[in-house]
Amino acid sequence: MTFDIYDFSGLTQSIDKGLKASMSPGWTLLTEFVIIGLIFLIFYAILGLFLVYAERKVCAFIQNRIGPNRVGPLGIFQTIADLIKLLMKELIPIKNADKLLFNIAPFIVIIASFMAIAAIPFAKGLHAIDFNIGIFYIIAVSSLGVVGILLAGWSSNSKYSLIGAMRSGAQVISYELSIGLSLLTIVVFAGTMQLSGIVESQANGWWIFKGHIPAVIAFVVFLIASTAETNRGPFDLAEAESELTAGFHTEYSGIKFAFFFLAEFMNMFIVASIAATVFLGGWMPLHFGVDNAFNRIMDYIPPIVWFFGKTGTVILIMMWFKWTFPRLRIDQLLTLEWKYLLPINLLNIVVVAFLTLMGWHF
Amino acid sequence: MDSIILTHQLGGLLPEAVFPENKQYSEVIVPADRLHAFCESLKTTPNLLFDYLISLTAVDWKDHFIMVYHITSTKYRHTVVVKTPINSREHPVVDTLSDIWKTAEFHEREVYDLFGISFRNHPDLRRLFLDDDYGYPLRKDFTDESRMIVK
Amino acid sequence: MKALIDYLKDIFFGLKTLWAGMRITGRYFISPGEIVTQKYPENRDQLIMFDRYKGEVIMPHDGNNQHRCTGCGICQMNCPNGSIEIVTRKEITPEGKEFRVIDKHIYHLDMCSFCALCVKTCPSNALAFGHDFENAVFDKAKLIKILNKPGSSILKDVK
Amino acid sequence: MQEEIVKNIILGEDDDYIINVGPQHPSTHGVLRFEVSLQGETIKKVVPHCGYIHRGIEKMCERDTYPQIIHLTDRMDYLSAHMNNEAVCLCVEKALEVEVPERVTYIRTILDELNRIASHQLWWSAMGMDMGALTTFFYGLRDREKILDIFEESFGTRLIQSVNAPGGLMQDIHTGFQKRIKEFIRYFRKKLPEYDQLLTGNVIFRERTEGIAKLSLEDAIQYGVTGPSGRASGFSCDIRKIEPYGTYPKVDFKEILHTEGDTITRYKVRIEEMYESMNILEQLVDNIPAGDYSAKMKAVLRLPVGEFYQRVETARGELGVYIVSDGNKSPYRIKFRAPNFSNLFIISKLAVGYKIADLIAISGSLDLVIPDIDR
Repeated sequence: MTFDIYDFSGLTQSIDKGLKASMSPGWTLLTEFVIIGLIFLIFYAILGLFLVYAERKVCAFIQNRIGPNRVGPLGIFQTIADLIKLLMKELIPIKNADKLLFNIAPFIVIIASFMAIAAIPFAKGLHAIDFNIGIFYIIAVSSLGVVGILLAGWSSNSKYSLIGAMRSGAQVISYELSIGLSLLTIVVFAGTMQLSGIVESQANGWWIFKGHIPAVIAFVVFLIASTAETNRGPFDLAEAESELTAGFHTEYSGIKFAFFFLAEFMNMFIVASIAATVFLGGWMPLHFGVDNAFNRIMDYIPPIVWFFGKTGTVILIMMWFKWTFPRLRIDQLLTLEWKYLLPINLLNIVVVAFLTLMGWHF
Repeated sequence: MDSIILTHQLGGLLPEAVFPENKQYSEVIVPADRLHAFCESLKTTPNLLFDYLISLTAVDWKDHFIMVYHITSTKYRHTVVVKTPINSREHPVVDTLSDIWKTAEFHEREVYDLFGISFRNHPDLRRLFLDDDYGYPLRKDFTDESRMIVK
Repeated sequence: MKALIDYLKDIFFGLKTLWAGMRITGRYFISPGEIVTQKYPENRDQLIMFDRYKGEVIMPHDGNNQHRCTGCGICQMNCPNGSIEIVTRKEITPEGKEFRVIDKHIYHLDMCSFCALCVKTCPSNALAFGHDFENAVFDKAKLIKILNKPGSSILKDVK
Repeated sequence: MQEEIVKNIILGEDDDYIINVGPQHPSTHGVLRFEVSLQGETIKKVVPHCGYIHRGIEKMCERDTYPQIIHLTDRMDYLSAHMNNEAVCLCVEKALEVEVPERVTYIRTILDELNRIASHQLWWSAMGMDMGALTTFFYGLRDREKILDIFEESFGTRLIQSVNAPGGLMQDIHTGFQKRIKEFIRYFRKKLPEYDQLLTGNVIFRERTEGIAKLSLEDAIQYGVTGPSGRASGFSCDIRKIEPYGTYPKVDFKEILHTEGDTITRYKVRIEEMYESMNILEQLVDNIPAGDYSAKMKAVLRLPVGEFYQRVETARGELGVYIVSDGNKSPYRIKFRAPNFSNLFIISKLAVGYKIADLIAISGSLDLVIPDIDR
């Protein structure tokens, strides 16, 4: 069992109590909203900058390069310099574009990823909202991003953008199914949709270990489908820079482009953290057996480190995918989903339901 | 195949053809009005089978043009150079060979672009590289003082 | 049944080929010794060009500021791009003989294609290739160089 | 009438969804424009438009002397620069009936094959990049760098060597030339299987290329598609075998011939050619005979009156040089039968009915170099 000092619920509750003592419940709620919003905004900016830097370093090492190395030691301030550049760039107005939709599309994309991040438990007691239908909420919210992409492609009044947007629409709608079904296998195992409940259910072992082969299959399917869901390579058909120059964001510039760019990385973080939470035990330390020295040592590592470590590993795997594989074609993309992932997934769920019914999992 | 036998066979196809001296390949000069029929028989005659048009170009000899075709057979590996003089300078026209060798379509477009020689029955005779109002640069009397450095 | 086995085989074969690719990129990822990037401005000192490197055309001068160019104009004639211009002047020897002396050997680096025809055809070996490769400038006029140094003269033994 | 024309210009012939791939596009490798009519994502028609970098090399050649022409041909197919140079040299030597020293033919053949490997490496890099695997670009260029170092050590330049002159070479090879080539072969024999594991075997790559855009033998001959693209369809068009030049008659090598003609076969032919080129290099590199690096030539070359044709196999196909001489020091007319020019137009036949992503893969597998098309 983890130590109580790593439990954030005491801290959050004391803040809540303190606020309630000094103001009315309505104001308390508003204040908490603002605090959480600010925390997430800062978290978002830092994480986005870090992920962009990490991606550039990872791809550089894979490609026998050094990567960014000029701004700051090891180039760690490179992304800040990029951000400043993007902020200062001209926002090019597009002739004959649908101005309103063109301007709100980046916000829809980024708000969708903002909403999804709210439900993720970073450590014990450290999450914005603990829905009892957490997984359902995340699946619902993360698919909102595609609306933004479709709007961006359609309103730019560019042929490349339109093709990119249509591709993205077909892709996200199909892969939504696989994501949902692969998460459902663990829901069946855990018997709850609450993300904190799923994490608690892995106290004696992560689902990928104790869920037999079906959990591993579900994990692999989730990895593939989530890579596709976030429009990352080898499924980056919506951008496909060798075919469509830049796909749906061809006509965007400056900070609006940065929103799309940031949303891509944040979506990657979100799906990776879901994978970590659902399959790899979230903030739960690695435990073997019942009670031994190894488990104690693992307990000393704070849960937040566990969480980010697992998420980072999944992100690394997704980057590894992107920098190794060629891109799929649109029909192959749909074939992969409808002919391979979906049948496997359905079969998998049946097996899992059977296993759970018989009580054969640990 | 020996070039003498080849010359003999080519002479059989077209009696009025002229066979000038050429050290490398067999050469044949064909009048422009017989070119298409001659080339068609080059491709279809069983022991000739000239099925691969290597190169097609024109040479501007100031008072007339000469079309030069390098044709080879992928089966027998013999090569022939077919030449056709075009005497008009204002309206040079010659039959297209694009229905015999497809690659001629694009080489002919290039010749049309650079020499201004038109090809009868060509399916898609447009300029290939240059603007429509540009001159015909590979003609010897072409000058463009702003863009050409003459040494 | 056979279709099912083929289906599963497809999946496993596909995953295997994907893993083969990932193994290669993964191996490079964890072996920083394979990195080939050179940090350019920092490694200026270690950057030694090959002897025959063609950076630009130069006219070697010796310690007495003397070169070998007679101003014959063969390099100018042979240059395919017209990147060499030679300006000569007449001088009179003490004996009263008129002879040609190079005034300016103008070299347009911006037009040069490094075909080496000038260096090769020069009858008095007055030209050579320099190793300087940092030729980027902000003003195109800086790429037009005068190869003979001011006040230089021709070596005595050059015909 | 005029309204109709204007309407056609704006909308295309009918209400096709037309996108322009190029002239500024990440995957055309130069300034080439494909006007693509789409139905959904499926291609209905492809019309290539070229001429964006037409420099009039043939016209320029008419005012230059023969040694100067050689350095203009570099700028056609810059990835097979040495083969282009050699073609002109061989043609001039044939016209003048000059016997070049044996050393020269050996060195030229070695440079040919090095150039071919370097060109195929760049093609492999770019092909992977077109298909979305960006990492291949860096691996290919990393290995190509070793060849460019060989060139730089001996001739001072990297991409275009500018080492040929009528009658021989401009300068002799460096003493380290052979050692470096052997080192390179040892290195590249280790790296080339990685190319296969990374891309050739990859299931996504195979799915995207197998059976796509089949080029039949008849079409290959009809359109004059030569080089690896033609040989993938079974068109035996290797000039090194048909009209051997240089040291090729003395070398034991096989012409890579396949019959499938789809995108992956065009890919495989080039991969196998890299192996074959290394075989040729291994046979030649230790046997370079001693001797002069150039034959004795006159200062001003004047070709005899007549016409001369020379065929050479570049990395992309058959290059023909046709010189018409009137006895002057410049050619009266010079024509380059550029391999890419003939290879380009097959794309409007191949790509029809496939997806837009396939168009990129097809044009990648044809390995087009745009300056060679426009000249």
